[in-house]
Amino acid sequence: MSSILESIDFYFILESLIKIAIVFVIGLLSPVGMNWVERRTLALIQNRLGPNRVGPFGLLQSIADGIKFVFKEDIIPLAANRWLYTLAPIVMVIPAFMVTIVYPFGPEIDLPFIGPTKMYVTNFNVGLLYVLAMTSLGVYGIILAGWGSNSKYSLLGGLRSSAQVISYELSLSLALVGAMLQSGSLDLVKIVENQSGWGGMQWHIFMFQPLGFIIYLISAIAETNRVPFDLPEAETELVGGFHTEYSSSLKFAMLFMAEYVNMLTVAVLATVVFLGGWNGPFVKDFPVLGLLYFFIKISFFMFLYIWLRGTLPRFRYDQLMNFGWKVLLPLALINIVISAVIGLIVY
Amino acid sequence: MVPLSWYLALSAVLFTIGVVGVVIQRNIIVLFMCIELMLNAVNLTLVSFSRYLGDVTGQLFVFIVMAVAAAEAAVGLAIIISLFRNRETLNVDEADLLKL
Amino acid sequence: MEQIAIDIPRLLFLAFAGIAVVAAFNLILQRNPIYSALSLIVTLCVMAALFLLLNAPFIAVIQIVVYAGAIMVLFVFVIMLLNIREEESKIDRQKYLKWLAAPMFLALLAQVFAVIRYVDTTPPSIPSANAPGGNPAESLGTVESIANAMFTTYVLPFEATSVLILMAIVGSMLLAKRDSKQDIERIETALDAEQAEQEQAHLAAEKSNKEVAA
Amino acid sequence: MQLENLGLYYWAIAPEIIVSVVGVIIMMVDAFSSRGARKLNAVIALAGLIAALVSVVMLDGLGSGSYFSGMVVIDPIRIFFSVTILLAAIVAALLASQFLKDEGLPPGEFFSLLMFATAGMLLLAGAGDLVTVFLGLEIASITSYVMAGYRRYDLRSNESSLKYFLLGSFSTAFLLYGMALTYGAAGSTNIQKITAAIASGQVNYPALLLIGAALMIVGFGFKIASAPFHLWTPDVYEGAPTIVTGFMGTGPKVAVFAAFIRVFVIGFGPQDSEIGIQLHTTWVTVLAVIAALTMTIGNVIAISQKNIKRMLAYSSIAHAGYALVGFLTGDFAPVAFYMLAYSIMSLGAFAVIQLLARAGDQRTEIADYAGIGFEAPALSFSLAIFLLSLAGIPPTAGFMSKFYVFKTAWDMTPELRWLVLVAVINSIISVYYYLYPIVVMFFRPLVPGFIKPRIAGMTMIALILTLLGTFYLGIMPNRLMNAMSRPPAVVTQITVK
Repeated sequence: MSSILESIDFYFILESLIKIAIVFVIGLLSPVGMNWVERRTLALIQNRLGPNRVGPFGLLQSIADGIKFVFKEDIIPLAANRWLYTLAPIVMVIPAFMVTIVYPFGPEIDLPFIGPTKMYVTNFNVGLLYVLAMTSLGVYGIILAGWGSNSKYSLLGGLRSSAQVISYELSLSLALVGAMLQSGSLDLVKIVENQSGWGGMQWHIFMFQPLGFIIYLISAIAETNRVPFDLPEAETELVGGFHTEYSSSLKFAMLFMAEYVNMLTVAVLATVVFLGGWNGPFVKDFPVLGLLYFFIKISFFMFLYIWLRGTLPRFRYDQLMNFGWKVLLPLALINIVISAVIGLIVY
Repeated sequence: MVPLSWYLALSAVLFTIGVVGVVIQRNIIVLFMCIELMLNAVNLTLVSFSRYLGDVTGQLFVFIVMAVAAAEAAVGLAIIISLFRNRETLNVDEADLLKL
Repeated sequence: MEQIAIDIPRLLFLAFAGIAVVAAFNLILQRNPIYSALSLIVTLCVMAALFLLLNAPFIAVIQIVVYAGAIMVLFVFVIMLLNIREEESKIDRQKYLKWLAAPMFLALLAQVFAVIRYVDTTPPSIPSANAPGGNPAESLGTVESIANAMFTTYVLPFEATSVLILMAIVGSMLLAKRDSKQDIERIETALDAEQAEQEQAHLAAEKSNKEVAA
Repeated sequence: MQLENLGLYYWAIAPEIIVSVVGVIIMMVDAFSSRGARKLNAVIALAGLIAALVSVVMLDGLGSGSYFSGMVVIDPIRIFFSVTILLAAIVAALLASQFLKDEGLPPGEFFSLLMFATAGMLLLAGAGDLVTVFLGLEIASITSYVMAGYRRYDLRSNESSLKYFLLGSFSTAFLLYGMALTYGAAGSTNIQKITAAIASGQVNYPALLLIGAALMIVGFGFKIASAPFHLWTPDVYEGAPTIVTGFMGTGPKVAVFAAFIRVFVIGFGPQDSEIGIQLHTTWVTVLAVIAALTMTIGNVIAISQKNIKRMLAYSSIAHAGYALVGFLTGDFAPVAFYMLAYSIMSLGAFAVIQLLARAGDQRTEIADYAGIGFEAPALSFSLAIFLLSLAGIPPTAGFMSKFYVFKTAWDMTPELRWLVLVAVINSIISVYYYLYPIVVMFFRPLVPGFIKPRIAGMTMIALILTLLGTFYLGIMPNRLMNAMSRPPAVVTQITVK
């Protein structure tokens, strides 16, 4: 057994564990914050006040909701398949959190007392594909929730959602291919580092990928089931969609959290691949600025989500499918061809 | 380092489970899944050989096998849907219009 | 036999192998297709972990993207679409096959373990007929090495895959789509023509019969 | 870039390229033309197939060698088998037009699927690497599954397609496992390199090689419908639309035979090393037993069949057995000749059955043929000729091909003379059930409700072609046989042009 112990690098494991803990906490808390911002902003757009009773400006409202989720009675509908019904939220939340380990928050920063530290848990050779793989696993949660609840609204919501996610995942991945061609790597950190030219402004969105960015953004919104593509949970037709039968218990909290973390992931991916990640002016001299830039870029996407939700009507289902297959997919393919041609000319 | 034979054994066991599944399962979709399991077992063999021979061919082959599996799945499920439209059963034994 | 050294990769392998085998058994023994599908997904994900253990990160990730993320979603989707719940207990006409399965299983396993003993005792004589130069253990299995092979040596199979995929798209669209109005019309016209022809032939036959009678 | 070093030489895969591009063109034409572009599709398909045929013949001029890093080879095996595949595809395309019209089925998809299937078979016939063997086989098979289910409102067609699909992919898994083990044992997927490894005795795990070969025999055996892996054949052949049956009973089988020969006869051929000898004797013995079983089972069960499509299905099993006898001689020429003759007469027979069966395959019982002999003389006489040829009566192609196979086997492999005797006895048995429909057609009273089928122009051409082929191969086979009996070039180096 001693050989096993010797082969372990304890410092590395400790460092990784601390980082994982930090990222996990960020993942856990981001839904709380995002939810508050979303409610307040929506209220602003709709000329309402929004939550303003619990704590200053209603800041504690989401936390109160969280506490309620934990303590509320957990009801499993009689007709539901208990096993699948319970499994669904877990299946949804685990891949969502597994992605967080490759978020590249910032460059290597020289921390006091610790020394230079990388601002991500890990990075690998196939990081981008890893993100896509994990997000593609999330769809099972939706499917199982829809199927396990054994209710027609849930089933329809689940069916719609899986069809939608499968369809838009194609154009989402293809939209990333152009940027991959330009950076010549699938490693998220390398992709970010590749965009550090021009004083930190050589982002892929400026370097020949504007079309890719737009395609990515649209498919990403559809992928996360947000307005105007929130067909799976269209309240007016499907009550709550796949989570109709989940009362506000811990299970619902998990579904909810997974959705917000997925939104975060999609925003991180957009930032990393198209908006230069942590890159920006003066990052080379003050690496800490990288963290700030990253946060600002993510916040921009989060605000975009809310803004869209406040202003756009919902698509019809056939429109959604037609748009995905007949407009976005061909555009994504054209984008790849353009990127390849530009790549041949420029590099 | 895990010995090559362990991987080969695992993949052979999985392949065998797949074969047995094809023999005992009566549900067409599950039967089809057993075939997918068999293909996966083969993939494991290919990747482990590729690793131990130090040759990339095995991994390339796996890549091709995955493409084929995807195509097969698409066509196979389409066939199942078209059968189901005409006759509402997925029991292999009941697809017996063409008797032996 | 020498002492088997236990190290972390071996422990991981044993854990993953255990999960894979249990899930595979669950796949074939379940009556409810959705449970079977879930077991298969577990097996596939474990397999991806094994690929990582084999230093093949690209294949591992592709395994999840393609198998777990696309193929199995399709399976689950079809199960949902056709709304297949638990199999009712029907009389299994081919029950004898189950008795066939056990000895078959044992025979195959025996054969398998014979081979494994054999592989363990025979050292590999040559590494590979076409091993690339350099240090393959480091680079083998990365995106770069696979891409290099794919676009040089294996460019023809890679291109041929596109024919395969295109054909699969055409084929599955054709088989799975509902009959459009146009299709139904066309089939009906064809059948009508057939019927008209038959009637005409029938009339002609009657006429000739009458003539014969006359 | 050193693209020149990769052996990218597109002329070497010209037939495959032409056929797949034409498949795409047909899809485009079908999408942008008004409905009823059936004739146009058929004409484009035929033009493409004929162009591919020309390019195959021109491949001969390129000289033997392997291209695309050994992925494809050019050798006589590829050329002769490709010609057979393309002829089968041409006949199928000629017949398809009337079939699609009678059944009201969409034409565009059919012709493009036919093209893609042909491309897969051509790739299979020219494969020099296990990867391309697998890929070509899968392209051809998956397309066949779709085509078997082409009449998608018909339950029988659905079931046929499903059975074909399930058993086909099941066998694919075995084949693939065999390939994986062979790869592990020989350290390469390239057939030449495998041969070299076996010849020099440098095989990692000889037992794995033997198991790999056994699993590949199972896989290939399924695809060529040899006993005991033949169980799917009758059901699939009966349920599929008749011309699809004709096509998938010939094209894929021919292509699989080509790959089978290349992997076993060339790849696992007699070598000097210990493992080479062991491997060779083992597979020859196994295949001899399989051949004997296949012929006997096919012929014996065919006798009791009431449905003509099922009868021909069993007959095709028996023919696979005869072809395997040729296979065991270690020479490709008898098999190539046999498959060419078999394809022509089998397609001809299925063409007539398609016409007589009418839309929806309603009349395929042998009893339905009672007395039609003198009502529809052209069709009945053609069917009679094809059946006699399948039975091996001179002066038809069937006789000549059987004679060629049996004679070669008798001369070249004295230890397998028992197998030739079994084959001859089997051929005699088979005459009984081939004659039965002929007797029914000409010597029974006419069944009421028989309608004389209308024969469209293209169908007529197909029938004439197959009839001419049957007699040409039966009467003047010398030229073809001489062309084939050039020694199969043993490809030893990668030629780069």
